[in-house]
Amino acid sequence: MSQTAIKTDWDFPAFAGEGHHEVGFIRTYIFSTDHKMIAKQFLAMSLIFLALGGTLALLMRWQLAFPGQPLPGGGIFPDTMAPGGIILPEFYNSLVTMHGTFMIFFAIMPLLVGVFGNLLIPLQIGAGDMAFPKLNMLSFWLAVPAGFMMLASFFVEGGAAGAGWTAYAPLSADGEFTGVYLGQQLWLGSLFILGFSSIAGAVNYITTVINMRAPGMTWFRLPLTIWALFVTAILVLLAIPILAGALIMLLTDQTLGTAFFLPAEGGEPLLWQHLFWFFGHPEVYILILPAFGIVSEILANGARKPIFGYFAMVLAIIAIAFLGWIVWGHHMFMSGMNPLLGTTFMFTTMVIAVPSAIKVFNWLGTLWKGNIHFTVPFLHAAAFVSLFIIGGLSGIFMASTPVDIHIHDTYFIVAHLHYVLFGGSLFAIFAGITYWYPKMFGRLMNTTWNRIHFVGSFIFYNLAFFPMHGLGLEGMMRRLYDPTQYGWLAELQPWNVFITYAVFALIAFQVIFFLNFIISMWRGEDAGPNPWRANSLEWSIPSPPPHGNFERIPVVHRGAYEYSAPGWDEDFVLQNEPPSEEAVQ
Amino acid sequence: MTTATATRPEPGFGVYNLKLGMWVFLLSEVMFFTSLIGAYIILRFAHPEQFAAPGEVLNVPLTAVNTFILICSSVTMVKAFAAVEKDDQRGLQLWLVATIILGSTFVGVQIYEYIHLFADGFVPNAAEYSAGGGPLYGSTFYLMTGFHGLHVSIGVLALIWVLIRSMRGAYSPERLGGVEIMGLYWHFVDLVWIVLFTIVYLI
Amino acid sequence: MNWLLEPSVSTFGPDIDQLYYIILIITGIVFFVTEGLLIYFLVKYRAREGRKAEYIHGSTRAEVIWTAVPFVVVLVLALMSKPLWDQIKEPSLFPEGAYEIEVVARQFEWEARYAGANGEFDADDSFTLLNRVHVPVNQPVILHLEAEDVIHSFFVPDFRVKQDAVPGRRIPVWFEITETGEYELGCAELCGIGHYRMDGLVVVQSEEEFEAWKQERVAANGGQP
Amino acid sequence: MQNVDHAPPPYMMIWGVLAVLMFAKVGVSLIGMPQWLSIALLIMISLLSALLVALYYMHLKFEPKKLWILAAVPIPLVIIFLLFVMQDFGGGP
Ligand code: HEA
Ligand code: HEA
Ligand code: CUA
Ligand SMILES: [Cu+2]
Repeated sequence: MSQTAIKTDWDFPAFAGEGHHEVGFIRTYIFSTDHKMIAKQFLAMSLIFLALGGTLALLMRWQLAFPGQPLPGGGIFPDTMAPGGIILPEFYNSLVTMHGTFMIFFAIMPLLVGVFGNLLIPLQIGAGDMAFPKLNMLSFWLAVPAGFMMLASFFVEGGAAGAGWTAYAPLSADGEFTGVYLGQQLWLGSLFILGFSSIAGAVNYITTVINMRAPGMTWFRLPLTIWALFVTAILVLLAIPILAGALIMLLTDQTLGTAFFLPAEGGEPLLWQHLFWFFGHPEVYILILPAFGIVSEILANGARKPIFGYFAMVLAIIAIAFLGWIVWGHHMFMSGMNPLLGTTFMFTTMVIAVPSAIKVFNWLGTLWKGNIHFTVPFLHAAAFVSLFIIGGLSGIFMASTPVDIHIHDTYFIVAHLHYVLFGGSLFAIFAGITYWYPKMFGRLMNTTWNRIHFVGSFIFYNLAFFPMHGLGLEGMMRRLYDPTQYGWLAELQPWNVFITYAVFALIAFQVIFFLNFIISMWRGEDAGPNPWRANSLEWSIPSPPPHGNFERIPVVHRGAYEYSAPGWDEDFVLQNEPPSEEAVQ
Repeated sequence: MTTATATRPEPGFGVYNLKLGMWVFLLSEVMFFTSLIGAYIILRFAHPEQFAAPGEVLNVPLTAVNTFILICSSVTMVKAFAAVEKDDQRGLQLWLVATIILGSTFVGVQIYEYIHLFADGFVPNAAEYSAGGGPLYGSTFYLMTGFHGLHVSIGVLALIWVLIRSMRGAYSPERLGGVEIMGLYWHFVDLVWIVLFTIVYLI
Repeated sequence: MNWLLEPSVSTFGPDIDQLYYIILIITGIVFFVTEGLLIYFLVKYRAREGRKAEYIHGSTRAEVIWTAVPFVVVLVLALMSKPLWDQIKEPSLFPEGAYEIEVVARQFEWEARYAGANGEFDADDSFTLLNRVHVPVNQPVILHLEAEDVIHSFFVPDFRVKQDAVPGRRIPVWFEITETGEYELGCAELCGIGHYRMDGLVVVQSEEEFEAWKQERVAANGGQP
Repeated sequence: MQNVDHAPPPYMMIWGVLAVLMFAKVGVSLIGMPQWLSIALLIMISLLSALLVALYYMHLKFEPKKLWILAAVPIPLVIIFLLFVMQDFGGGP
């Protein structure tokens, strides 16, 4: 076996644990190969896009509440977008599209996969770095140009893509239909490049988790975050290429005169939808599985109790990931797809509620008979559970094909997706950021301001998005520039105004978070290695950990959730704490 | 505990990182070609009239020879690997050169074929060539073979890089990861072609 | 604004609504149980001095129960949905003797085409309407949906009818309306700049009124399609 | 792989088999047999060839079982996708 070890250290330029030497500014902060720095880079990038996406949402909400009224300060927009501050329909379509795109591809996905994947995988499995640090760096530096390309599309002639984040062909396949030519092409190109970034990351994560776990870190001792990120990486690896292929076909339709999706010449619009959703549904689980992991970690920590049903939790993650591949058609119930296929997809979609149920009940089981400390991360995690339940249950309405006839493409869907993505993913991200902030920056965020942010977000989030269910049931369509055009929607306008006010407040509370985030980097209380008294390996080393993470590769003796185990003085025990003599094993 | 055992993955897969990484990457390639091939299969099912029978438009004998060349390049690649396993540096370089030549020949023949098809009016958005008319045949054909050709071309470049490194003596029986993953990629591209050749040219 | 649906006026509308209410009740129960437990646990097990959490790793029996029960529930929901879905969308089960109309969607309008006496849509006495569809009450109607440019979606909330119109396909939709009146029609699929103003009206008339109206249209067209 | 615990794989023989299979496919395609039969044969032969490449040239035959499992992950997905989507375009079983 020693020969295998030699082969491992083959002469690829930078190998984990190799670079313990001083490096210059550029190598430390910009072209860093250190997974922790890359995580922070992703964090900066994706928070900026989160804020941008939020700003676009604000513009949309203004238009929806006060259609035709000039936006305060909207004079800064060129006449092609909002003459005199009045948002044009084509600009509104770009706003919706780019809001969805930013949020999904440039905010939530990099936050969950890029930030937490990079930060946690080596730290929690006890490795010095990723398997391929250079590739990791490349992954970030591909995401950046992709981001700039996407941003640039606002400033080209015709404006940014306006066919929705789902880019349904043929609307997206020929500029004649929207008046957007280059913008749509930049959108396609940007996502294609971003795809390389994601795949590079996924290859790295999978290899690292499989091969670089510390001695004793067996599969079933892994923290659930790692399980979730590992399975997510597999989904990324297999789903993104499908999108990449579809993007290319759409791009050639736009530019080279092919006709994959252009029905006038024999192309098939539904082929785009099948390809997109064959990618798209696994994608939405990419956006939730890491959140499941983070929340499990933090709920157990807050409740000071082992995670309930660890093994079932792992199985549920795997089951969701697999089932996620066979439900894509539920986005296409009204598309003219073969009705029999619709029935098939309804059954698979219904079944996917089962592993989600396992997750929810095990979280509840974790709290049961715990000793709950309401830390800020815990608050966000508990909010996640309560909001994900709502989002998941609204999914059941849509899964039922006859009911979906009425609510498809209405604000009911918008409510669902924000409940799972904001109430779900984003709250988990807030939990994760506040929880691991000390590991990233060595300091704690200010708890008081964090609590204020939490309470404000929770209340105004619900006020903003819950009424959307009702709007959807009344038949308010999505991607609707001016709801007052329709008689039956005009009378609902007060609700749109209400939602918009709630969004104003919601965003104001995000500013608190933003300021707290920045200021705490310098002013925050010193965290020490283990502020949350947690078990997993990253808490056994200083905050922030040095280059190479561990002085010596740790040896793991137990699972990640041994909270309140009998025989120990404290109510936690680090995974690499050697077994004590007296401890009841 | 010595470093050697400490860096050894505890349960792991017993496959070194680079090789595992390449395998994982190839899985994503499988899905990429799935989306292209899937699109072809579906469009062909939906619009059979836009597609020609085997041999009507495409030059099957030429491509059969070309396929054979690619298969040969796979065997030379695997020979290169076998050589480095025995520390046969000369053999390694010779077989690599052979692979590069065969690989570039494949790309060359494909370009030649493209040029002829273009000259005959079979272009990605061609309407004239197929029975019912329409651009689907050309679109799918160039998409699939083009992306495959791109993979072969990248492979040839990578092979040249491996050759240069081998001349600097970078590989030995203990350090052959670079050759092995090169081989994995190359054989995978060959494997994809075997499938592509069948469904594009023969069915 | 509430969880109740506006009344529907098609034959299958009440069935959809009923299914919706069943799901609402089931998910409502699940909602109150899970959220209730969550809050109860948060309050009951909040940290207290000198208390330790119980060291519990799980329970196989509990896992089995909360896997099996949701599984049965969702399976039942799917089984209840299937017949209704087939009734609405499966072309081979469409009612006999329906009145057929062709509806063509384009950026950004709806065009309804009425067949002539011979049942052809391009006969001398066939005619078209813009952004208006007249249908007879209490008689099954089949719309053949087509689209000329991009995907649109034919959506009449009061009928509980929605179906995408896909260019290159001809997709049939059926419904039978039980009350005369005028109902708003919208486009539910993003179709470009004018997506928000692609509205129309479905006018449901009694049999006699409908026939009379049709004669009038044919006469007005003077035999010009 | 260097502590060779198996005979060196029969590379040249595989090469011969692959070449024969390839020309067999051309033959199947050119002689007129019922379309369903020729398609079935062609797909079977090319899958067989692909399998040979993976097993011998890519050494999958000599790798740990776990790698096999990993490598097989996309296969069901590919099949599911094609089977499902073909239902929607008039094809499929
Ligand atoms: C993180 C992202 C995420 C997640 C996790 C989900 C989860 C689910 N989604 Fe969602 N979905 C989206 C993101 C997500 N979705 C997005 C972005 C869209 C819109 C895309 C677009 O068009 O732009 C969408 C659209 C969408 C549609 C298409 C609607 C339409 O356009 O007509 C459907 C239809 O079936 C659906 C269903 C479901 C289901 C059944 C789940 C399930 O996984 C939910 C399971 C969870 C629970 C059920 C709750 C917990 C369980 C219990 C408490 C146990 C007891 C429960 C029962 C017995 C019922 N989703
Ligand atoms: C994760 C995804 C995500 C998130 C978080 C949001 C957040 C919000 N979304 Fe959206 N939304 C989508 C994903 C998301 N959305 C998608 C996929 C669609 C469908 C697009 C389509 O149809 O194509 C959609 C569509 C959509 C619509 C429907 C538009 C239409 O159909 O016409 C609306 C309408 O109100 C809306 C509103 C909002 C609002 C008000 C917020 C607010 O919650 C925003 C609040 C602001 C923030 C959360 C950002 C602030 C954060 C900070 C300031 C932190 C910064 C910190 C540092 C830099 C340190 N969204
Ligand atoms: Cu037509 Cu929207
Ligand atoms: Cu989905």
